[in-house]
Amino acid sequence: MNEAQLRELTREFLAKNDPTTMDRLEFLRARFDAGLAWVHFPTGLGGLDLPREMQSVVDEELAGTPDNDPRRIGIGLGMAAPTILAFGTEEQKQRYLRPLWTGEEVWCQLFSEPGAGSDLAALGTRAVRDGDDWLMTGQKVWTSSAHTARFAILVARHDPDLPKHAGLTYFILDMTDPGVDVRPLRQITGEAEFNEVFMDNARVPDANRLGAVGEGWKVAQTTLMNERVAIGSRPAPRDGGMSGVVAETWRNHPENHTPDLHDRLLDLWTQSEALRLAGIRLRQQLAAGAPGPEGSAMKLAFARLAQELTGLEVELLGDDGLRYDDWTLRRPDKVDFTGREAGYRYLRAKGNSIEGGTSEVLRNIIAERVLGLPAEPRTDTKVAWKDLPR
Amino acid sequence: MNEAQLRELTREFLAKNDPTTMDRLEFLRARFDAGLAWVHFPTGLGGLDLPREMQSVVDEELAGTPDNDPRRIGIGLGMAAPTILAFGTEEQKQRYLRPLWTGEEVWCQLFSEPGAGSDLAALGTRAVRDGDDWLMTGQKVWTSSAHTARFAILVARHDPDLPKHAGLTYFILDMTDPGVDVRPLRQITGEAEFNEVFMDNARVPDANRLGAVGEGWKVAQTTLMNERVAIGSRPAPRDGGMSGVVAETWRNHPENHTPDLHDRLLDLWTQSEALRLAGIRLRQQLAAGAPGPEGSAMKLAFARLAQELTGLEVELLGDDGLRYDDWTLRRPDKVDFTGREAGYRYLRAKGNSIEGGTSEVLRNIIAERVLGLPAEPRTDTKVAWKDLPR
Amino acid sequence: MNLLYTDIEDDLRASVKDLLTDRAKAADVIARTETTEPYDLDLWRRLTELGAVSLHVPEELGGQGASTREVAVVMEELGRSVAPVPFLGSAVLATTALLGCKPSDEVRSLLDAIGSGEQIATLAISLATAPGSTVPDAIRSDSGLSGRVRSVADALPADVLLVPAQGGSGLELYAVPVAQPGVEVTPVTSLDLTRPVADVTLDRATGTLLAGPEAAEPAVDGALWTAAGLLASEQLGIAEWCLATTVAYLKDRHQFGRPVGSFQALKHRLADLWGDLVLARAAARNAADEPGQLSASVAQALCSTVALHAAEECVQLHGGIGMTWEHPAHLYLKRAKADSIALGTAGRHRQLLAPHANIPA
Amino acid sequence: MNLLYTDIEDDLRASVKDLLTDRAKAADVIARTETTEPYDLDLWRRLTELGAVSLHVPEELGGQGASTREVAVVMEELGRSVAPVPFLGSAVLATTALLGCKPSDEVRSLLDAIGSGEQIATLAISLATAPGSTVPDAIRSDSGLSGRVRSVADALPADVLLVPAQGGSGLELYAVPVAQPGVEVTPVTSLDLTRPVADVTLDRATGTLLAGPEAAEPAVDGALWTAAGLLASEQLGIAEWCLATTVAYLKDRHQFGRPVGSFQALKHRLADLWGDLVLARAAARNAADEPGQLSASVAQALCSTVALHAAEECVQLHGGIGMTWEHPAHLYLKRAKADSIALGTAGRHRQLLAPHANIPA
Repeated sequence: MNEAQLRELTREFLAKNDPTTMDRLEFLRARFDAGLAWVHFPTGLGGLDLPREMQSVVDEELAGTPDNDPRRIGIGLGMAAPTILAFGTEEQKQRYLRPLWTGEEVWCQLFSEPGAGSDLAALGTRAVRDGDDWLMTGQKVWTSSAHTARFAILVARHDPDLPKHAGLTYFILDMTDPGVDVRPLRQITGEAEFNEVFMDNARVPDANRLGAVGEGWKVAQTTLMNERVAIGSRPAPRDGGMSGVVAETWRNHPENHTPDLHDRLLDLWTQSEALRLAGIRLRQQLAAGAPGPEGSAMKLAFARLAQELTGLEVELLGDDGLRYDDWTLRRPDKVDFTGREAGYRYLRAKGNSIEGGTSEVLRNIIAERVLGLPAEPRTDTKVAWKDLPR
Repeated sequence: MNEAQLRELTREFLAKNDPTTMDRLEFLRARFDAGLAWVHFPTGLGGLDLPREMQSVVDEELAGTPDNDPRRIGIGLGMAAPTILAFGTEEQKQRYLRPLWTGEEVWCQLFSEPGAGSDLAALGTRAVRDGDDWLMTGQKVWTSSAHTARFAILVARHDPDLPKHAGLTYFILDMTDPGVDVRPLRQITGEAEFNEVFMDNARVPDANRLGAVGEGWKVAQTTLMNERVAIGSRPAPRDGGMSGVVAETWRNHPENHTPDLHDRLLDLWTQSEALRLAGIRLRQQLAAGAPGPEGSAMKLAFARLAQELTGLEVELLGDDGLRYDDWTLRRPDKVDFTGREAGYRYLRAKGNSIEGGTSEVLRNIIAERVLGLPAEPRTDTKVAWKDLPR
Repeated sequence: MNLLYTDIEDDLRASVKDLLTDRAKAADVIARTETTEPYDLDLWRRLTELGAVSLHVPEELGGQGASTREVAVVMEELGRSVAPVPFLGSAVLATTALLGCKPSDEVRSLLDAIGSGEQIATLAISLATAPGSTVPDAIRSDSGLSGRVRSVADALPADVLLVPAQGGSGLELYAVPVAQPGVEVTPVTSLDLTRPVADVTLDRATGTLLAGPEAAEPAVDGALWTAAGLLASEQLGIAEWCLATTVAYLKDRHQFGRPVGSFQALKHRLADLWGDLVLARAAARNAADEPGQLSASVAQALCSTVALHAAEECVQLHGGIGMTWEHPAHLYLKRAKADSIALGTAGRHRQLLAPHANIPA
Repeated sequence: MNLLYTDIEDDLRASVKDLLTDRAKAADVIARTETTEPYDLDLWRRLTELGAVSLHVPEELGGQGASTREVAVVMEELGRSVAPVPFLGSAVLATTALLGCKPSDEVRSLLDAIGSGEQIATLAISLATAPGSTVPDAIRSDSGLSGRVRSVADALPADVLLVPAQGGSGLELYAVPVAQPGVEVTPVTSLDLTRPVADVTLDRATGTLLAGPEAAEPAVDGALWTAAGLLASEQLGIAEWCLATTVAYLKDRHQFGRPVGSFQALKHRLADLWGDLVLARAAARNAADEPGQLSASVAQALCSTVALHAAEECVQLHGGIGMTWEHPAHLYLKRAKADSIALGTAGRHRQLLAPHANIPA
């Protein structure tokens, strides 16, 4: 199918399904069934087996129609869906992808643990076989959407006697299971975007295993690769990001201008502009079918610039920089940098170099995979997980 | 002996030895023999067994008399002498220390090799026993004063089958031996402060061994510890260092002032002032008998500030910053930052973070010895030197 | 010049540290921040009992007859514990301003009351005010004291405000009791949870004149300079806590089968931070030993940046745990950030150094 | 907007790279710097044969009819090799200034001569001049051209100087042949060994008027802006060489029984450098694709800093060997440092960006 045919198909769909009269959910379900959800997915699973870039044709045609609120279900769309597609059984794909995409079922991700952050493969949540089921026991952390999620993608350890990477298996967990306890995890901003999730013999049917037993690390890599792609390729107009916000604050506070703040702000503005250009360049590479590793550099730079810009903003505010908008423990659906004030932005941005892979781990990855520098000597990959120092 | 007595003794010495009429060298020899060379050395070896701090009394009283040109013989004074004192036989001490101190015999240091820089213990210069002598073969590098030196302190490998640290022995090498070839090593500044030294069966009597066979690493540690102390405790008046030089350039070039250079210069000036205060504080600690590891921090900061200040100076000069004073291959006796122009200072300062221990190695040392952070896994300390990857 | 700590200072530090270790535990400090009593006035009372609140007040004025050196030691420890006590406002800003006034009966009795802990005072000026600038004249003294000052440190628990006010012939300084109808102290949700600021509104309030136009400006500006210099010691304490806590955590925390603190990239960052602290300590000690504009600006320009960098590294190197409310790292980050604005930013102090360094713009 | 490299550009790069790999080996480049012929005019001739010297000259003016995009690709490769050829002076500054003049016969024939390599030209203006400032008027045109310009890039091998001169009614631009009694080009010992500057002194020299007051200023300023934008590509090439060379060395060099490149602190620094290059490449390509003040200043502010940082890291991470004359790292350090001054420092370009960013002082 070429672009013109896809555009025609989309118009036909719209002619038959009038979003102004139809129930929102019905419209989304129909869109999925028509293969217009994510055109690069297989036919029958919301797609049409087309190249990913052609999605923009559909999006153009359907602009203004009800969407699935992608920021609310980002983890499902960005991480669970590609993993289910890659490793799921036919039954799993049929069961999960449609309500995932329509937003009827929210997903969360149970990977990180208090003792396994950067070193994800060290995780200790146990999966113990019990007849046709598995029983999960352990603690996960930094889980966004856990309190709204119906399902979770979960990596757990089925065999502590194997080396760390080999003893892992990947599951789909029903978050309504009585063995699952979700507690808000309060951050330095005062709010609780994230959760801790405690599992005490939470039950998962073996049918909800994703990939083979012992294949958990490989499956998780697919999930994480999709997370990195998702973060790295955000588009932005000039001054559409943090540099625009801080430049506006600058213009509103001439009384606090100093030569050093001016030069620093211009420097950060320049770097932000270059980051924006790098994003454009990366999307041009993707469009040309030549993706590169530049997304990692962009994530590093994004985190650094967000932190420096927001730090400068608080300093620039002087008197007002000593204030904060609200410390109340809130549970927001999504991060909102611009709906809050400078102090919040400053504190929240500290997370940018930790979430989705710390900047330190990212530098290791760049050094080894992009620059080809030798790995450090490893002592933890061959021994049984249970014998590792921790 | 207390301070007053030492002062009295010095005055008596001066009364008996009139530097205005006496031959310079005779005066220095007499001073050595009177124990007024380095009072913390033993009596009979130029000292009086006094605390090191009391040297200042002598220096005050003898101010203006001929000195031994300490910058020209710095390696002898700072490195060879304390090592000979600590590990030398009585004969060695009697033979070497007096002409070393008077400057009649210049010393150099043969440690670093092309393949063994930060990892000094990996050095490969071979010492092969030959009757009562040893034959040295190998290449040393970054040797200052090698072309003026009569003697060298030398670490060489007597047994390649032992692990790297265990196979080393420490020697005194006569630089006039026909097996020694000194070649200038030209630097990026154009000049050659340093040399490469090639040894081809250079002969060293076993009597010139310093410490036991296999004790070379331990002896070298003493040498290097003294090097670090020497570099870390230089005193300086405010603006006496690089910040003063660059501030003067700033004042002379108002036409090139920009807000960013102004703020950067003030920042570097402030840090330089803090470094100066840290030096005062460290000397106060030493005087109070409580030395600390702060000298390492000062060396790091000194190198960084010298590089940033000289970099700023060249930038500030604009038009003139595009010029250089002289690329001629010269062989200076000592480093002279102020006798040359900005471009030279900029290039020469690049060496500050390499010579005397790279900033990287210094950070390792601080992290492990000062902060007590765990060492990295080592793979090179137990195997025979000859089997190490290189 | 003595940049070391004397034995007396070591003893003082030990007493203060004992008290704080006991009474300002991190979990309690965090818990208190959201109560209606953000200041720990019981702890404050104990500090006054140690004599720690009137250290640089001469003995003839009822103080300990020590110097800013000893005050600085207390600031270090308070920085290290981020204990919620009104030391900066009462023992530093207000006390130093009073010491800059002619020692009238009013001044003497206020110094007594502050030192004994009977009264808490602060200087009614925005904490963001840099020394060396014109003292703001938000308050006017014609027909009672009226006006508004924003973001005043330690105003919340204050019994008395020292109010710089614009009178007919110049700046004046008044002591204004808070307990009167014309004074309103409005709590402000503050970035710094352990030293919240408040807004002060005066509406025909009454006060006692402490200094007239000839003395008020130097008294207030002098207090700001002294406070700026001493704040560097608080920043040093913050930075030291952040480094020590991070080092301890990284020795303990394992990832990839190794202590995280054995990874060289982190070791180098911590070594650099330790190096920054060596410079910061020298600068802070110098400001405490020889108070003055040069020493204060050098110390502020440096320590302000070092403390903030240390706190930011502390949060980052703790990984996720450093981002949580339950770990105390955020208290230090918030204090360090507020301190980087307080009494002049590093950039302002660099500009203030230009004439001293003979580096004109 | 296209920030990628086209196939045509890849082909062009391959030809230039082949030539440079063959004819500008590091040891030869170092050796040449101290000879009486610091420029490699044989290499220059071969570059002209490739058409690389008249890329952005329209076909109707005898050029290749390409754009600054292609010129930028050549600049990248010349940066990567620090080859001593007068490309910046002749193919960029002089050529662009000529393209800003009315295409008179003189202009056409000069463009022809430059593109063919028959003549080398440069713009007689200090290399440290930032665009957007008033063009310096060191030369006056009354009764012959007289005056002195310091630190002119690529003047040493030049046959013709394009001289901005102050005339009776404004700036004028002249073509001044070097081979005449009134022109003196004095070699200057230069920081940059592979693009030495020279001083130009005119004493009643004769020249051909290329542009009068209405066109000279925009022609000259336009050349400076274009050159500044393109210099970013040279800086990109420098930075890429420095990173690649350092990575290769650290993979090979062993210390402590391991490749030095396996030490995490160094890996992180190189990863950061690579990240800087991702941004620098985007900025440099943008300046080549859409030449203009905004794109040039963004590219200069960024690439200038990145190239210098890359060169400094290259020297440092090579340890002692990087400090030697025989290793080529110093050539890149010197070029990067000179480039950081050339055509406006990063700080100047940030100031120039203020109105574009709407960030007033």
